[in-house]
Order: sequence, then C-alpha cells, then structure tokens
Amino acid sequence: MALRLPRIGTSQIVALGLILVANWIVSPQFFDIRVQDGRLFGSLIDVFNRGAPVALLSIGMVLVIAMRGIDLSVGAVMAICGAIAASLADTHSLPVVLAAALGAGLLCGLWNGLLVAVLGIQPIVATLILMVAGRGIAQLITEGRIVTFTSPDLAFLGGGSVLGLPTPVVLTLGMMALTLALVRGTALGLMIEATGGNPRASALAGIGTRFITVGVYVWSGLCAALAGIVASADILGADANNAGLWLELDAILAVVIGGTSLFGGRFSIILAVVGAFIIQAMNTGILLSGFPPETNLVVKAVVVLTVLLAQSPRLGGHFAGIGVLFKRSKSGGKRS
Amino acid sequence: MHATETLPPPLLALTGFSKSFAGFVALDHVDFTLHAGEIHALLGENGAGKSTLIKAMTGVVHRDAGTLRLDGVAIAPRSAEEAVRAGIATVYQEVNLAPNLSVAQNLFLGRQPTRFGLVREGEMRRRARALLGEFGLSIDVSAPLESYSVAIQHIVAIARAVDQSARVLILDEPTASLDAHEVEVLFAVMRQLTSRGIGIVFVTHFLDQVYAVCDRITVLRNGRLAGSAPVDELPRLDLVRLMLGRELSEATSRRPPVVEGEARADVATFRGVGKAGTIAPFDLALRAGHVVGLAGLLGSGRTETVRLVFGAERADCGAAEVAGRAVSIGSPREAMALGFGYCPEERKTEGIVAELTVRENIALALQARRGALSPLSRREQDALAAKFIGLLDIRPPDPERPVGLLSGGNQQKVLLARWLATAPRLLILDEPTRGIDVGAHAEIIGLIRNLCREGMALLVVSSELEELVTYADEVVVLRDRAHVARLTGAQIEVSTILATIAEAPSSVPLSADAA
Amino acid sequence: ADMTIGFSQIGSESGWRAAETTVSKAEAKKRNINFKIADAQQKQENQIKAIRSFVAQGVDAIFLAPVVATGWDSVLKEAQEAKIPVVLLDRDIDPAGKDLYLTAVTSDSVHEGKVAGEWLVKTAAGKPCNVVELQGTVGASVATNRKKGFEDGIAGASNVKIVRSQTGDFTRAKGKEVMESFIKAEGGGKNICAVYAHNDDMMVGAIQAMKEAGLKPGTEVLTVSIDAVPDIFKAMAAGEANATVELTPNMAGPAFDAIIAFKDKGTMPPKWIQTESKLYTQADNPMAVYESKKDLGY
Amino acid sequence: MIRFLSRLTPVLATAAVFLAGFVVCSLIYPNFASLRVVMNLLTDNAFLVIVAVGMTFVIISGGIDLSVGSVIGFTTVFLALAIERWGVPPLWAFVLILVICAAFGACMGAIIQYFELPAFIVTLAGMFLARGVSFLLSTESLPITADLYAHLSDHALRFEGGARLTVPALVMLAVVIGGMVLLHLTRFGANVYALGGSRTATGLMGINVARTTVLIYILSSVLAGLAGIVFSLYTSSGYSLSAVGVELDAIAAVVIGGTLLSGGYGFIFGSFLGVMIQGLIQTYISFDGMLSSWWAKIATGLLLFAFIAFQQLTLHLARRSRRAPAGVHP
Ligand SMILES: Nc1ncnc2c1ncn2[C@@H]1O[C@H](COP(=O)(O)OP(=O)(O)OP(=O)(O)O)[C@@H](O)[C@H]1O
Ligand SMILES: Nc1ncnc2c1ncn2[C@@H]1O[C@H](COP(=O)(O)OP(=O)(O)OP(=O)(O)O)[C@@H](O)[C@H]1O
Ligand SMILES: [Mg+2]
Ligand SMILES: [Mg+2]
Repeated sequence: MALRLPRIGTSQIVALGLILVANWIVSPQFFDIRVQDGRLFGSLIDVFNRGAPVALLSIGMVLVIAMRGIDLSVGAVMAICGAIAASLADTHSLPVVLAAALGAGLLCGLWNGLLVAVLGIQPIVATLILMVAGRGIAQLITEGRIVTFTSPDLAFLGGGSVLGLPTPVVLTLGMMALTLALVRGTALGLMIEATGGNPRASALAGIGTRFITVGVYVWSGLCAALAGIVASADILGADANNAGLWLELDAILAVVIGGTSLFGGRFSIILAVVGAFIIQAMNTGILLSGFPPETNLVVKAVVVLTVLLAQSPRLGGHFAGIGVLFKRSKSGGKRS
Repeated sequence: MHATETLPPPLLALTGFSKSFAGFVALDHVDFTLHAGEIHALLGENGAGKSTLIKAMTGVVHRDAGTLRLDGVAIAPRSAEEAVRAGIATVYQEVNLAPNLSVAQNLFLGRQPTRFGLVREGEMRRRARALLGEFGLSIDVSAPLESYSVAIQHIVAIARAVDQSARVLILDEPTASLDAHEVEVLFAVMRQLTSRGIGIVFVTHFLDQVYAVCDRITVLRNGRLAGSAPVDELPRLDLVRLMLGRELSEATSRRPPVVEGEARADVATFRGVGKAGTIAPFDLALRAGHVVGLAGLLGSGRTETVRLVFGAERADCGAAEVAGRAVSIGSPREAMALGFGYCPEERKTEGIVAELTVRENIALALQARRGALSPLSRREQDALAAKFIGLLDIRPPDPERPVGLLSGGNQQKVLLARWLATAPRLLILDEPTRGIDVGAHAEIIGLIRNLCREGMALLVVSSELEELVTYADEVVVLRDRAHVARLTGAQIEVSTILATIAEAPSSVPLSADAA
Repeated sequence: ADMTIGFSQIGSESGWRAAETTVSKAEAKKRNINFKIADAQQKQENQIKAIRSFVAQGVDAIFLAPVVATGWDSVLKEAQEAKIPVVLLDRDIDPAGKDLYLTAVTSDSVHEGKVAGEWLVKTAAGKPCNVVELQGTVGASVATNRKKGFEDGIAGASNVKIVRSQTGDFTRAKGKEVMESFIKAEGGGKNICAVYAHNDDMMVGAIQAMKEAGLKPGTEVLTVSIDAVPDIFKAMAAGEANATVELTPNMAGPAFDAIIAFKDKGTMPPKWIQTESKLYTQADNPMAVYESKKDLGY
Repeated sequence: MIRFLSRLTPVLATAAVFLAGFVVCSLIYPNFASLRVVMNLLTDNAFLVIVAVGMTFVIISGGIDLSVGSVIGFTTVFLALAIERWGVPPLWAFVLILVICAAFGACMGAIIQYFELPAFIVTLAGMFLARGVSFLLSTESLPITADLYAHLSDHALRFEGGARLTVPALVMLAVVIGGMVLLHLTRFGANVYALGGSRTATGLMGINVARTTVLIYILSSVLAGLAGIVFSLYTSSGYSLSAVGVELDAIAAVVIGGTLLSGGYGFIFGSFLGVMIQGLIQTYISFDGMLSSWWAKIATGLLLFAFIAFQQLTLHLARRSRRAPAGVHP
C-alpha cells in the first residue's frame, strides 16, 4: 500500500451524507422523524438501528484487520450467542443471559486467537473453521428451529429505547466508546498499528504481538456476541440458520470503506462504524426505492464502486477535497 | 556550466528538475549532467534529495518540472520499466527485489532465458552463478533471496542492474552495507563498465570512496544544486563545506586510551552460547562503559551473534548471566526487561514501521517496555520526539510525518532514537551508521562515546573498520560463523583487524577469558 | 423392510425445513428404514455430490429435495444406470427429466400462492386493497412460483393490487426490516391494506414491525402467508395474523410408502403425489393447531 | 534438491494429509476405496478446482478475487439464454462468454491497478454486479437441451464398477497442468510471484506491474467462466443462484493447499489437493449420513481443523531442522 500523509475521514462522512440525500430523493419522507411510544421513529433512525449489528461487528473486525488478520467467523458467532441468549432468556435473569452469551463470544474469539497466534494458522482459514462449525453449533443449540422468547428484558435490547434512541444504537455507541477507550486510551492502539504495519519490527521492539493477537480476536468475538444478542432481541427469537449470515462480508466491507487497509496498520474505529452505516443507508435506500429486488445487487455494486472510487488516491479523493473545508478548522490529524 | 572540451557530449542531461511532496520541496530546479564513461558522484546530506532526484529521473516519482535528455534525445520514462528499456538501470536505496523469489529469478526477472516460452531454469541458474561470480559471490542461487543477509541482497541488486545497464547505471548507496573487500570488487566492476562507455551515477556517504573511483562530483543541499566539479578540483574539506554549508567539527579522532584494568561492572556475560547451523558457541562479556565491536566479512555471523544475545533467535546451548544472575533470554521482550536494546540491521523489514509517524516510531520500544496499560502521554511522546529530532538532527523535523516518507539516513536516525529513548543498560547496534551522512556520522559516533561514558554497555556490529576502531574497547573478529579472535588495546587497528579476518583458520587462538 | 435410503436435503435454512427433516427421520424410524441424510447447504453442486456418493454407496433408493428445477439429468441418469429409484420431495424438477425419477411428492407452490391470493380477494370483498409483498430469496423457484400464484389469484380483482414487493430472503430479520421500510414508504402504513409474505417466518417479522410502528396487524392490516409453521398460529390466536396456507413437512411418509410398495410388490406409484395446500384462518382454532405442530421440529 | 524439496514441504504435507484422510475413510467404509469414489471426487469438484487454479494466481500475486462464484452463476445463465433463447451455437456461446469474462476481469484488474483500490472490495463489487446481472437476465432456472450438452455429458471414459472420468474432470486436469506450467515455468508466473513478494520492488525492477495485474484478473475471470461452462455441462442448465459462496470454498482450498494469503508463496498442485481435501470431507460426511444438518457442519469444521492442525504439525516437523527465528512472529 502506498504511504500517504495522514488524512481524516471526511470522504466517508461525505459519502454517508450523499447516500442519505440520495435516499431522500427516492423517498421524500426519508428525513421525517416522529416519536412513537417514546421512541424516535423514521427511516433515518432505521438506518442506524438496522446498521447496528454490522457496526458492532465492524468494531471488532477493524482491530483484527489492523493486525493483518481477518475474522470470517463473526456471523456464526452471532448465531451462537443469539441462540444462547434466546434459549436462556425465559428461564434466567438478564445478567445471566448476557454473561452466558458474551462468555460464549469470548470463548469463540479465544479459539480463533489461539489458532492464529499459537498454532500459526493463517487467519482466513483459522476463522473459516469456526465459520463453518459455528453455525452448526448454533443450530445444535436451537435444533434448527427458531427459538422464541418473551422476556421483556432481553427484548428491550433489540426493540427498546434509551432517551428516544433505539437500544441497538445506544449499545453500538457504547461499545464504540468502550473500545476507543481501550485502544486509544492505552497504548494498545499504537501497538496494534505497529504490529499490523510491520510485525517483525514490532516483535523486535518488544511488543507482545502474540498476546495482542489473541486479544483482538477475543474482542471481535465479544462484539459479535453483542451483535448476536441484538439480532435475537430484535426478532424476539434466535434464527440460528440465518442470523448473521454473510454479515462477515459486510463487516469487512465496512472496515475497508472506513479506510483501514486489509494489509494492516493504521485503523479507525469510528470510520469503520461510519462504513457500516454507509452500507445500511444504501440497503435502506434500496428498500425504500421500490425497485424490483432483482436490481438490488446491481445497485449495491454501483454504489460501492462509486464510494470507493471517490476515495481512491488516484482521483485525489474528491470527497476529501470537499472535506478539506472542514479539516482546516479542526486541528491535528489524530485518528481514532 | 563547465567547459567540457575534453569530454564527449553529455550522455544524460537533466535540466530544471523540481519535485515537491504536499508542499514540501524536495527538489528545486536541479540540473545534472552525466557523460559517457564517467563515474559521477551524487552527494549531499541525508534528506538532500539524492534519492528523489534518481527516482524522478527514472520516472518512479513523477516530477513537477524538468527535462531529461539521453544522448541529446528528450525522454520521459513514466516507470522503472520504461527507464530500463531506455537503457537506464538503477539500484534504489532500499533493496528492491522480491524477497520470496530465488536469487536467480531476482537477477533475471523479466528477462529470463526462455525456450518455447518456458523459462530455462538450468540456464538461468548457470548465468546467475556466473554473474555473481564476477562479484566474488558463490551462493546457492536457487534459494529464496530472503534467506540471505541484506549485504548479499544488495550485491544481487547491484549485479542485476549492472547486467541490465545499457547506457546508464545508477547506484544509490550501494556500498552502505558492504565490507571493504566487496567494495573493491564493486569498484572494479564499475571501472570496467565505464571503459565500455557506460555512465555511472554513484551515491555514497563515504568520501574515501568518492575520491577512489569518481571522476566528477555533484552536490545537492536542501533539494538545490549546491555545486558540481571534477573530483580533482574539489578537495575534501571544500566538498564537506559544500555539502553541509558549514565546517565539519572533526570528530573522528582516536578515542582516548582505555585505562587497562579499570574496574567496570559486568552488565551481561554469555558463556558457550550458540545455535547449531547458525553460529558456533561463543563467550562474550559486556561491561558498563565498554564498547565491544564485532568485525568480520559478510555472513561471518555478526548479525547472528547479536540476535542470539537479544533473544531474537533462541540459543540452543550455553548460559547467560545478567548483573550476576543466571537468565534465559528467549524473546526480545525478555531481553528488554533485562535492559537490553537492539537496533537491527535491516531497517526496512525489521526496523521502522513505515506508516507510523516519527514520534510513534521513536516511542515504540519505550512504550512496549512500559506495557500497553501505561501509555506515554501525548506530551511525553512529543517531548521524546522533539528531543531526538534535535539530538540526531532528523530532517525534516516534523514528528508527525510517516517514517516511510523520510530519506534513508533519517529513517536510520529514527531507529537509533527509538532505542536510545529506552535508555538501555546494554545497547546492541547492528550497522548503526548505515546510510548516514558525514555530518551526522560524526555526531552519532560522538553520541556512542557519550553513552559509553554514562555507563551504558555497547555491542556494535560495523563493516566500517575505521569507524569501529574510533570507539571500540574490544573487537571480536568473526570468521565462518565463529568467533575467532578478540583484540584489545593496541591491537585495535584497522590493519590488525583486517589481518585477523584474513588469517587462515585457527592461527589466532581465541582464549576464552582474554581481556 | 430392511432398506437404506439416502436423502439429499436442501439444507436447514428455515424452521419448516428443519421440521421436514425431523418428520422424515421419524417416518423412516416408524418403517424401520436406514435413513441417510446429506445436507447440501442450499447448493445444487453439493446435492449432486451427495447423490453420486449415495450411488457409490449402493443405497436402495434416493430421495431428493431439489434446490432448483434444472440440471439433474446426468446425475439422475447415473442413478438410473445403477438401478436406484429416485423420489423427489417437496419440489419438482424440469419436465424434461420426467422419466428419471419414480415419483414426486410435492405441493404445488403456484397453487399455494393462488390459495393465498384467492383468500385475500374474498376477504377484501371488493374494497380497494393495496398489498405489499415480502418475496422469498431472489431466484428461488418457490419464491417465483408463490409470487406467480398469488398474482394469478388476485388477477380477477382489480381492487386488489400489489404496491410494493421486495425480497425478505425468507427470514424473520429481513422480513421485519423490509416491512419497516414499506411502512415508511407507504405513509406510515396507512396505505397498506394487506401483507402477503412468501413464508410465515417473514410474516412473523413483519408483524413485529407493524406493531412497533403502531399498526394493528390482523385487524387494520390483513396478513396472509404460506407454510403454516407453529409461530404463525400463535400470532393468529393473538389476532395478529389472518391466514396461512399449509405446506406439510411430511413429504417423506408418502414417499416411503411408495418406495416400499414399489420394491416389495413392484407397484408403480403415480408420477405426482400432490400434498394438500390447506388454508388456515383465525377460525380454525389456531391454538389447537399450534399445540399439534409445536413438537414437530419447526 | 534439498532446497527444492524443502520449498515443496507445504504441498507434500497437504498430499500426506489427503492420503491419510483417504486411508482412514476407506478403513471405516469399505465402499470408499473404489475408483468410483475417486472419479466422483474429480468430476464433482472439477469446476471448483478450475476456479481454485485462477484463485491461486490471484492470491500468490497478493490479491483476492471474490467475484468467481457470481461469474460462474452469470456464465450458466448467459449460456442457457444464449443457447436456448437466442439460438447461439454452443461453441460460439462458449467463446462469447469467455470474452465477456475476460473483459470483466480486465475491468476489475484495471480498477484495482489504476485507482489503487483493495482487490477485496473491487472484486466484492464485481461479485454483486455479476450476480445482480444474472438476476436481471433471469431468475428462473433454465434447462439447456442442446445436443452438444447431451453429448458431452454422456461422453466419459468409463471404467469398471461404474467409475467414469467425465469431460469436466478432463477439462479440470488440463487446467491444472496448464496452470502449473504457466505459474511455475514462465516469465509471467515469475512476475506473479514477484508481485506477491513486493509490489513496489517488482515495479522498480522494471516489470510492467499494471499489465501483470490486469492479466492476473483476466485469467481468474476467464477460468471462472470456464468453470461456469463446466458447471453448466455438469448440470445442463443455467441458474442465477448457482455457485453461491464458491469463492470462499476456492479461497479455502487454495490456502489449505499451502498458499499464503499474503501472497508470494504457493503451488497450483496444492490448491488441487486443497479442493480434494474439502471434497473428501464432504464425501465422508455423506457416507456417514447419520449426522443431522448441524452435526454435519460441526464435523466439517472439526475435520477441517484436524486436517489443518495435522498439516501445521507436519510442516513444523519438517522445518524443525531448519532455522526459524524465535520470538519474531508475523
Ligand atoms: N513520498 C514522499 N512524500 C513526502 N516526502 C518525501 C517523499 N519522498 C521523499 N520525501 C522527502 O524528500 C526529501 C529528500 O529525500 P531523499 O530520499 O531524496 O533524500 P536523500 O538525499 O536520498 O537522503 P539519504 O542520504 O538519507 O538517503 C526528504 O526530506 C524526504 O523526507
Ligand atoms: N557467503 C555466504 N554464503 C552463503 N550464505 C551466506 C553468505 N553470507 C551470508 N549468508 C547468509 O546470510 C545470513 C546472514 O549472516 P549474518 O547476518 O550473520 O552475517 P553478518 O556477519 O552479520 O554479515 P552482514 O554484514 O551481511 O550482516 C547467514 O545466516 C547466511 O544464511
Ligand atoms: Mg537516499
Ligand atoms: Mg549483519
């Protein structure tokens, strides 16, 4: 990857804005927001609410990718943890349910991390194992059915709201803040970037690359667990067959749209989350547009390519060009 | 313009070359002329713009302005490929070969001998052996390039370019990691090429080499042309003044003699440490305020020795003692916990993290030793960066620039700064002055001496024996991956070291507890 | 009968399919048949591999739930050459391959859609009715057929028309998401008179979306979907869903009987054993149906 | 020679793992060790091996191609429509589709090269596009009834016991051999490795990086198109949803075969073995047949893990003698 002077991710934010405007054009009521049962309600809110699971996944994924890894198992981990949460919801208290589901995510992450860091298996294969087997485990838990629950506590995590914002959005913001505190409040972020940028040099500089590798996979597992809980809480049931299916690709896409290189190094959590919302804004736009579903993928391809081309260093980042106006007022280029 | 009555018309003529990176002016209307059959030194401080000029010439970097004429015909190569096709072969500053390919493939990539479209492996290997033979190198050419040390990789890169060069050969610091013998071989080859009418551009920081082979000198300073003259019209001191824009405080005088028997605390002792197939078991004692130098030919095992000491590779025999306590050093982290620091030789692959800023690269090792949970505050990092940018004169003095965008010599300084920042008890330096300019060179040697005075133990690998003898208190000579001799006191002379290196095996007995 | 039968199942993508697998196993057990199931994870190539491997193992008969209608000729020919009878379950294949299988036990998915459509026309009773449609996976034959059948069903009634149609991938989560956007796009749901979903799972999701948007499914908005999985009966019992068309998970039972008769007595079964597409509404005691279905492995 | 063998270690390890697996399966199921099972492995996985060969080039060059599965799907739909609806003679349809695929690959390669965008995303967009266009062409599955198809699918080298070496399998074997020659014995192949080793260095060595990159993606797409042709022969039909997720299977096979995802190392034959190992796992599971859907998935995962762990172990033992830097771990 070519080296560049640091930039702040104005191109992503501009892209998100443009897609939202496009949505408004295909669906004039896009920006209408009203309050319904104490909760904000509208297409714009839907974008953030529906985007929450992928945003959560991308928070973990961005760290893994920054370490030159990749985690294909997140979709399956979502299914496992969602299944555990849904099966326990009606018989156990919420803390127990959450502990069990998050604990399972942690274990999944630990497994991936150990395969990568200790056995030295290439990340894509190491996590492929859990991607395949994990969905099986989730189906084993639900025996292939959709396990439903009625517990209002768990349901709150999917359908409830805090200060008018849907809980999934709040959880995503919370997880993002926690992760930011963890990696940018400590030197972990620097170490991850160094290791991703040059693993040999970092090991020689005394960074515990192995430990950090395991750590980022564990974190990715936790994020996936949370996403799984949100997904289950949303439909009041665990659909082990479909929960999180192919979401790993969306999460990776979000991370890359967020400007993090798949070859590791510099990363930005906030922009990865923005990337996730870009994807969801596009999906919501497609749904609102009323085009026949056969065209969904073609529209998606065109939008993804346009967003990426606009970010291309060759095109000088035209979005970023607009963004320079904002950039001047802010100081420094600290990434987060 | 100098009158060039005796010289043939220029082979390569650059006029008005300019290049700026995001507002930073790296080249400012530089003119440069190369004649056929001439070796032309391109000199300047670190960051003066030498490498950038070369890259702009070959089209790797897109210049903002300037014209390029080869044999009077304007050309504008847009990539290395086009430059090569025009007859300009280049060895760039960092080894730029494919590490995963075999040596032979690297030598002939893109021009392998083929039959019916298939590469003739045997023929290619044969030619590769012959080509490297001219450089006095006899290695397994079917092994991947990365299994060899940087020095060998550099020779391979040079051999490739030499073999490719039709009109012009450009060498950007080819001698930075070569030992005296290799340098001689290279010079012989260069002279032979010039006799065929090829023009050579030669970048180096070793002024002796300039006077040994070059016909003409062009000096850059801060991206501008500072002057150009035939070698015999530019004596050494004038040259240095031209490069630095000031007088050089001559720091390369002899070190003050060491008082024998002076009591010094042992920092670390290694007994019988070695690794099968890599380096024979050796003894090494490192003491506070004491500099141990490692000397030897390419591949003699110097780098391997220091990697074992630092735990970058695990020894399979022997014992280590640090401050009187038996320790086992299994990883760099453990070594750092014992107060060791190691500045590796391969700065691109093992040293810098190109994307990270100067500040972050400097803070990296110190941060790793403190642990992730006690981060250096931004202010501490800034202070650290400011301190070392000033101390080592890192240019441009911008702590927020990604290190990968610095010139080679400045990257080396950042690497040094990283380890100096940890204030280690034992600092291991592998070729610390690689690619560093004359001015900074003197400063760094001064720095090494100061550190020593402050009680740090040093273990230094250097191919520059002149440099080594100015600060080493003890020189260990290696040959064929074994420590063969230990020189102290008056024995530390370039001539003695050279003689020891060259001696037939086992003629200098190595007493385990000498010195 | 001491028989080994291999079943190339499509996958386990939905509750209905899980039930089909469970029921098939139970039916096999009842008849003392050694029943091997290969899950193809929605991929035709995996199904072909599975059939080949059944042939290589020398099973007595092969059941196939074909993921798509075409592309079975050569592998079924191989089975035929090995003299292994093949029975299609749940879905049919292209007519060109008629003589390559013994019989097909399927429901008619066009018919299912039609039943749903006719119910809606009847219920709308001449009043203008805007329908939003939740399609199955794009390209899936069931989705195409159920769409076509529904359109046939409402063809005669100019008052009923489909205003929006999107894919919900047969899943609850997507069903809910798509319904949310339909509601917003159709003036907060006020313009929606009925929802038609290609399966019940999507409808369950859509019902949630409507409730969250403050709509009253089952009364303000009519619902009709297909499959008759237990959860839709719960919704019907709660008055939140109106109708569903049953697709029985017991396809294997009749297939076993046909095979046994064929093997033991040489009876040629009819080419098509059609299962019933029964319509259930709130009037059909949904709670009782729920109880009877809830342990079938949905 | 020793050097050469040591570079082949990953492939040898994979081969050993495959053979061991085959022996174990044969011990468990008597019918397993038959020519028929072996031939089925070749035929059933033919299209996957063909895309895996293309994928090997891409991955060795340091890239990735996620579009191949969709390209297969598109190819089958296009062929069905071209042959059945538009009346194009099958052979012309083959030529046409390969040209279209080549253009598609060229576009992806050019975008990756000239706009400096990550291959992962560009080919992901390619994946959406190819699948999306096949939906637009037709969402129904279309039978292909042309004589050539009937002829080709009947044509096979028959062995006793019902084993058949089919046309797809023969095409696949030819592609493997062709791929090996191209990758291991030509200048182009060396350039592919060089790109994976270091992109900048390759450019500085005077290799036309742009051309090589574009050619690599053309190759991958053309092979995906060929895989699509084979797939359509295999199923005598075209269907927009065919070969969903095949890109992941292909990538997994390539990586299991010892190719480094980060580029620079790998072997075509390893990828072939990688596909065969996956096929073996599937065959084993369908021979067992007692596993419920989820247990089958879990077993697939565990077997994959067992194979890979065993491969790591073999590699580790093979490398023990050679030096490996400790403490420095990528
Ligand atoms: N891609 C780039 N972006 C920004 N600045 C650059 C880039 N490449 C080089 N520079 C800057 O241009 C200046 C000249 O660098 P150059 O590499 O030409 O120096 P040099 O004379 O070769 O030094 P050295 O002796 O250390 O190799 C340096 O200050 C460097 O930081
Ligand atoms: N002449 C040679 N023949 C074969 N291999 C060699 C030769 N020289 C170096 N090597 C390889 O390079 C590796 C590096 O050796 P090492 O780094 O210990 O040498 P060094 O004394 O530090 O020399 P350098 O000046 O190259 O750093 C050796 O382990 C060996 O594999
Ligand atoms: Mg330079
Ligand atoms: Mg060395």
